[in-house]
Amino acid sequence: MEKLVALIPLFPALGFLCITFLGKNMSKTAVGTLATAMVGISFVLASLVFSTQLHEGHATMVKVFDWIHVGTFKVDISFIVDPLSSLYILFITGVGSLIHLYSIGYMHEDEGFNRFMSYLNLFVFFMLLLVLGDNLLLLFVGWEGVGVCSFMLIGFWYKDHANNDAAKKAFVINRIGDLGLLLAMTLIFIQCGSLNYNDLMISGGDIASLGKWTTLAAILLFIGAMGKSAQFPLHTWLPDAMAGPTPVSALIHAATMVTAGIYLVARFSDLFAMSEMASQVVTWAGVITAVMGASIALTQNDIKKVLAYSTVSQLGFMFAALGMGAYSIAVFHVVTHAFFKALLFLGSGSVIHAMGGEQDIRRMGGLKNHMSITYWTFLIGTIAIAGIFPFAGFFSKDQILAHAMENNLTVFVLLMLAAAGTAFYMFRMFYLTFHGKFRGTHEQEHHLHESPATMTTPLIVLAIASTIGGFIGFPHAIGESLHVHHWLDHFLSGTVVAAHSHLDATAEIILALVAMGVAGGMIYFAYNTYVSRGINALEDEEINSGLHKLLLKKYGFDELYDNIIRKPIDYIASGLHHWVEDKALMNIVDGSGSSVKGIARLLQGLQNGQIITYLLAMIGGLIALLFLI
Amino acid sequence: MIILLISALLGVALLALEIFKLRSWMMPLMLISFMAILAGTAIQWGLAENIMNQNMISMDAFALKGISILTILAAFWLVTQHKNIQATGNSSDLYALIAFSFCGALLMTNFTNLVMLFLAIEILSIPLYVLAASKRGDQLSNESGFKYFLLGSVASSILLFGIALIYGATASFDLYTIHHFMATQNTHPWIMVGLVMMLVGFAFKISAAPFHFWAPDVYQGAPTPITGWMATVVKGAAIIGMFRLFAGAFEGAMSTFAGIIAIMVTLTLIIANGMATLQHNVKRMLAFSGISHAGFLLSTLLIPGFASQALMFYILGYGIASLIAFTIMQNVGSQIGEELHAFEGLAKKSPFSAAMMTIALLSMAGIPPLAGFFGKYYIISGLMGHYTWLTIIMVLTSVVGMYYYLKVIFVMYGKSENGASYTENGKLYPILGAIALLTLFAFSAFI
Amino acid sequence: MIALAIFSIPLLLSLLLFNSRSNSNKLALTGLMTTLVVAIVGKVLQSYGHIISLDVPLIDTIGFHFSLILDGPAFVMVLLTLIAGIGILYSIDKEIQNANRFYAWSMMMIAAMLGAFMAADALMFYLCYEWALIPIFFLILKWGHGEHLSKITMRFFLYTLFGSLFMMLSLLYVHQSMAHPTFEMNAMWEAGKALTAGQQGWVFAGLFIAFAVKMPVFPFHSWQPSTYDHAPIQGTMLLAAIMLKMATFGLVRWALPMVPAGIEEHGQWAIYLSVISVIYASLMALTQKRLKLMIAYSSVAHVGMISAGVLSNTDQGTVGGLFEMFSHGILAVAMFAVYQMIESRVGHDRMNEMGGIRTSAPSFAFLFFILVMGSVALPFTSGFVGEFLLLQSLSNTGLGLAALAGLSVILGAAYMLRGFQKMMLGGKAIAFSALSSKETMILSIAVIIVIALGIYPNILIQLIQNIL
Amino acid sequence: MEILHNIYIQHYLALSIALFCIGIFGLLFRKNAIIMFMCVELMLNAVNIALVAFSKMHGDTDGQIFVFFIMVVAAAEVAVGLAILMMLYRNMHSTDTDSLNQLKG
Repeated sequence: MEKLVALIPLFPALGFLCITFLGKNMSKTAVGTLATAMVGISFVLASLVFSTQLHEGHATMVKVFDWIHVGTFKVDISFIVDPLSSLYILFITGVGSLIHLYSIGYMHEDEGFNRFMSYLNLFVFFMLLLVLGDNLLLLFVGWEGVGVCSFMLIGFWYKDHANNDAAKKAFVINRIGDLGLLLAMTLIFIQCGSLNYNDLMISGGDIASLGKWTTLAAILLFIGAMGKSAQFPLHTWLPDAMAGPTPVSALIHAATMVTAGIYLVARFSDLFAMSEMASQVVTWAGVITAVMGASIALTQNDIKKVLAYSTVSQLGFMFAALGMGAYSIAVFHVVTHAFFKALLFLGSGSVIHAMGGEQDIRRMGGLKNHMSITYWTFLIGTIAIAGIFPFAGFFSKDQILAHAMENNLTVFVLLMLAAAGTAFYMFRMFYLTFHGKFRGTHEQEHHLHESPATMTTPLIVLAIASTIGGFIGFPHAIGESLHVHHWLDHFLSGTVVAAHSHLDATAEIILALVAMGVAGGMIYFAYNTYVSRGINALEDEEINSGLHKLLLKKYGFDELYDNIIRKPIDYIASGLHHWVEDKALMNIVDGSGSSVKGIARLLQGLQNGQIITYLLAMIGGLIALLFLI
Repeated sequence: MIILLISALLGVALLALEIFKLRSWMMPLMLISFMAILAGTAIQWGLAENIMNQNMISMDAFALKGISILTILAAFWLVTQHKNIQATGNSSDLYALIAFSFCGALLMTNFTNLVMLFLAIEILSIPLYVLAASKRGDQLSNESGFKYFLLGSVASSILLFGIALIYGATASFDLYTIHHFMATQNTHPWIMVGLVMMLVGFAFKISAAPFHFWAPDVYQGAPTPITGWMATVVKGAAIIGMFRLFAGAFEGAMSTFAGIIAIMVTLTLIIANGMATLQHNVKRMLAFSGISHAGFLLSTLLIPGFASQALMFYILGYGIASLIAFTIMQNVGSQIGEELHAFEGLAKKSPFSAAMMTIALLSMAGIPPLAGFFGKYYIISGLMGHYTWLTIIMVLTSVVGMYYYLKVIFVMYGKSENGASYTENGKLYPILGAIALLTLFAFSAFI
Repeated sequence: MIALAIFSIPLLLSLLLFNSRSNSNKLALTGLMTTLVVAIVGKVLQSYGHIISLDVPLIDTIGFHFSLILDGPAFVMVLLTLIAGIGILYSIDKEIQNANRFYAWSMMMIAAMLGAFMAADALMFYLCYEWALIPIFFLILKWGHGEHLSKITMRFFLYTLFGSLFMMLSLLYVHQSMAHPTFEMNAMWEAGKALTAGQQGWVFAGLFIAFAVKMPVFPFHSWQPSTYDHAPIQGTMLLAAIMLKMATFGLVRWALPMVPAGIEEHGQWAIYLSVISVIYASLMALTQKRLKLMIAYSSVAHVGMISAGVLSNTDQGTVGGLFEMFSHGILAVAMFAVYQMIESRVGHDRMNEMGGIRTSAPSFAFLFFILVMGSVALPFTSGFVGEFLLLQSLSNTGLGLAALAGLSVILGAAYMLRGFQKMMLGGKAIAFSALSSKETMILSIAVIIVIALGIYPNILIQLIQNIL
Repeated sequence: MEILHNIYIQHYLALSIALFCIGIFGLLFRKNAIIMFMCVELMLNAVNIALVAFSKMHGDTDGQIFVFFIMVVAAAEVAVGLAILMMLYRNMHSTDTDSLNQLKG
């Protein structure tokens, strides 16, 4: 059965090639169907593989061919099938196919439709490579591949340089992380002599031979994860990445690619478990990101920006969990998050579709009467992310909080704040978008409509998923009676270091209630502000409180990096170019030539044509030689 | 002995031909006698070292090598310069003088007695004084002749004084006796002083710094064919004689002289290459490059075990190359001018001349796989490990050398043009080209 | 004997071309293709145990042999030379004056470089190394452009000559240290190893100066940008794609086996220099406004990486170095071909003044993008395999060094994408006629090679390691 | 007659060196070509004195034979030199060597 796994990445690749080379003489529908079908097939295969994993949850390697064999350095194109990877490919292909389907409707008008579909297929291919590879180098292939796809898709509308800049920014910042990953690889190979998970962790355990390098290796890996998963301080690219079409934001920048970092850390849970310090770093990066993302999201008015920052902050939650050793729970949150965040993005896409490209929630309002499906599904997504029982978000987030509570109270409080913020800004956006009266222009209002079926179907499916998706990871307290508690934890235990909360049932329940209480309070607050009192969010120029401005400016990270990194580099480069390249080196090279001539000019004085001089030189030479003897 | 006779009689014969109005026979006669000399060396090659006439000369292997090389050069010179010499009108005198100085050059290779050395040098030089000044109307030619004569005679009198002192110390002019004396007796101060003065005399002849000042002026002023002769055959003969003397008879004293010679080599290389970069007159530039090659030639005295084949090889390679260069120089100079810009666009006017010039210059610059490279190679590899610092100086200066050789090539192949017309001189060129290529490429291997 | 054929076919062709008048292009291309076929056949025969190498004593007094071998590294470089050579001569788009001379010089240069790659004799290597200068000198002088041409050519020639003379000194030093001096490869290696570490250090210094100038490595690179800029584009390709590989190849073939201890104990400065050169060149590329110069500096950065990785003296370093040489050779040809296509259509290569070419020529943009990805070492392109192996090897010397050199991963992405964006993307669509079939051919083949080697590099790696 | 017995080789040598130096100084300080020839002759004759003295000292005749060679050569040189000088004078109407500096640099 596992042998099938080799085919899973194959189909999207085929899709990409077909559309690229044969796409010109195919109808848009045909292209769309082909692309979706390819990912769909992969999804079927993935679920088959997953089901086998359900029964025997051990890791199997499927080697395709030798890749790089140099002396002791041996790396193959070879896939790993184990609970972690099978879970990942399941939701990647699942959500992926849904989003493909959605894109058929969403991008139908765009002239670059074929290009878009082929890129999406290529992305899925690399993403599958990333999670299926059985060694770091193959993971790196996928890692960079998804980076390029994200580059191409963010800059999909390449005629506007703003998009291209966003794309470039995403790629370059990702490269910073990639360098960390590269160095981690070289270090691990030098110390452990292999890059295969099998040798390193599963059966070999060579990772232990890192010795004093453990922490460094872990941190380097985490730097890689930071770049991909937009963790502080490398988070600035993700919000800009919203320049891409909405399905891209849903697929790449919410559901799958940005969670690759979590995959990496979870994959190397043995390594991180060995280094206390690295875990601390991960935790705090996560916490800071979570709080920062949530706080910024409070003030954003672009519907996609809000979702982007909420993604940042949710990723923060996941890394906090990883740092606290709750690897399986982080993965759990990845899955649930994939469901509801994809749902929210697609919903927002549907809204933008209806609003004719308008993204500012201050220009919306009262859409619920016009687009009921979008409204209800969006509501489900919002509740789910706010963490209300029994929606998916509740379980995962609740358990992260539980871990925080027993590990470190400060972390717990901060995460609680972030959770509260999440509830507030999500509902703020929700109310501003769907409730109240319409604040847009007339032709927009006239144009309002529900999206086509290709777009609503994915919404419904994802809505269902985000409703029941949480049940794969029941918390101890509630699940005990049903004998399904921590099912995911057990399922993954073969791969990642298992660590489920040891709070007793009552504590868990109290915690859950507190969390929900806070969320509920926030929701009420939002309702009170934006629905009952009908207040609209402030226009930018009306803002006068400093904190608000700071949040609106996203703590000014972009400006900061501009000033402390990009500008200095340009300055140094141009300085070198002017002083070293053009002045110093040239003068040395050409100067050496002219100095020879200068010396010669001094000698030229002697060659003055006078016999006397020549005689003097001869006699002088003679005398000199006589003295030299 | 027969060899020397041929060369000596040659001059007389040439004068006789003039009397009988048989100028057209001169060139064949000379060629034949050169061939005869080569044949003679070939015959004697096998024979054991034979000393003749009361130890005056000795036809040993070194001498035969030297003779054959000088003869080859002379023959090549004749082939390339014949037309130009004829053009001067008084070819018989010139040929006769050339023949005499050639005879002196041969003597330089095989003397075993200081008297013979002195005579050889004088036979070699005195015709040259005349030849240098042979362009009667031309003031530059006169000036060069006069300078050469005056400085040359001073140099030979210094040399003579050295000879006298050595005679005073060793009571003999015979090199073997002197060699034996120096090997047995403790060195007499007179010998040292005498040696220094002889060194000066020779340094002047091969134009090594600081006794080189005459060379650029004389080379520039003298008629180009004569310059070619002086730069190749004469310089070769001088260095061969010097090598024979210092590496042979006085080798005992070389330990004391090595330092001095190294310094002279360094000075020569630096001054000559430096000065050459400033020249706009190509002929003068070639003169300076000739001086820099004298530096290389002189440095063969420093090679442990005195690698005479390195010396011979260098003379031949450098000689052929610079003869080619001077031939092209003569044609361009007589038709357009001697300044650098006279060469502009030569590649278009006569690709062949340009190609020959380029090959010659690159060979002198020591670019592989030309002979000049191997010449430098043998010397540098000989010095490597013993005078490593000198090899580095040689390398650096040859980069400088590359610069001024390249300037000419640039001008020839560059885009700029001068209107002047140019016609190749003589049908011999293809043959000459063949010979040159053969010697410059192929024979790199056979030594 | 076959080795001799590989060496002599281009040489004879060039002599022939000097005198031929008609369709020299076809003649040259067929010649190179024949050579390529011969080379491959030879390799196959060799793998069946035939002797195809050649060893003729030329000058016994100094032990100079005319000897050619076709072992793994040599074969890979021969392959590169011939493939790149075919691409270069094929990429000539417009009529050039005295075409036959042009092709003749190019063929002679290719012959010289083939000799240098196959040489199993130090002096032979040196001779070919120097000899290759002459043809490129004439190519630049006669077919180059720009008003300071002669000054630039002079600087290029003297600078490289200056460097290689130091190599001669080093080789001679090793040579004269033997009891029975010979230039034969293994003997030279042994003699070099026999020297004390201090002497080896000096010998290495001499060699490295020669190679550093040719590659070039900071601060010996100041001849390179202007030369690349003013040379005829095919000349630039020859320089960047093949000629500088003689230097990197020299490190692998001569420096490493001959003076390992010298590199180990007194040669680390060279690695530091190479790493500095990587960063410096990347920064320079960041400041360039013109495509051609940007490519030139990016090639400096790549070569610095090669030299740093190779000098770290590990399996990965050597193999990765040769792999990267091959991949960089192909990429360099393709990149400069791209430059030629843009320049011939737009009339200049100032990137700021272009934009939106992708709109007019999507397939060109697609191919170009893949090439860009190749040169920023994206996985599944040949660039990645080489760079990763080199980085791996370099981090044996020091993880910090690897980190510094790795900065080129970021900077490279920065300047390459910036250039791509400025020329290809954006709103304003400048007129850009679609590629001719010839141009498409060149780029596609390059792209295919780059990707094929990225996905299945093992074939080349096994060739390098002589396993095949 | 007494005095002659107190004259040793050093004295002859000193004499010849003195003459030689006089010749050199003459060359350096006189501009007239004719006089410069004379100085060269002087140097040659200084050598002759030394040679004769040495041959007396060694009691063999080689040195004295050599002197004859030198004389012959000197004669030849003078002949050539004067010829060149004549030509020079025809072209430049002076025998002042300072004017001979067109070739330089």
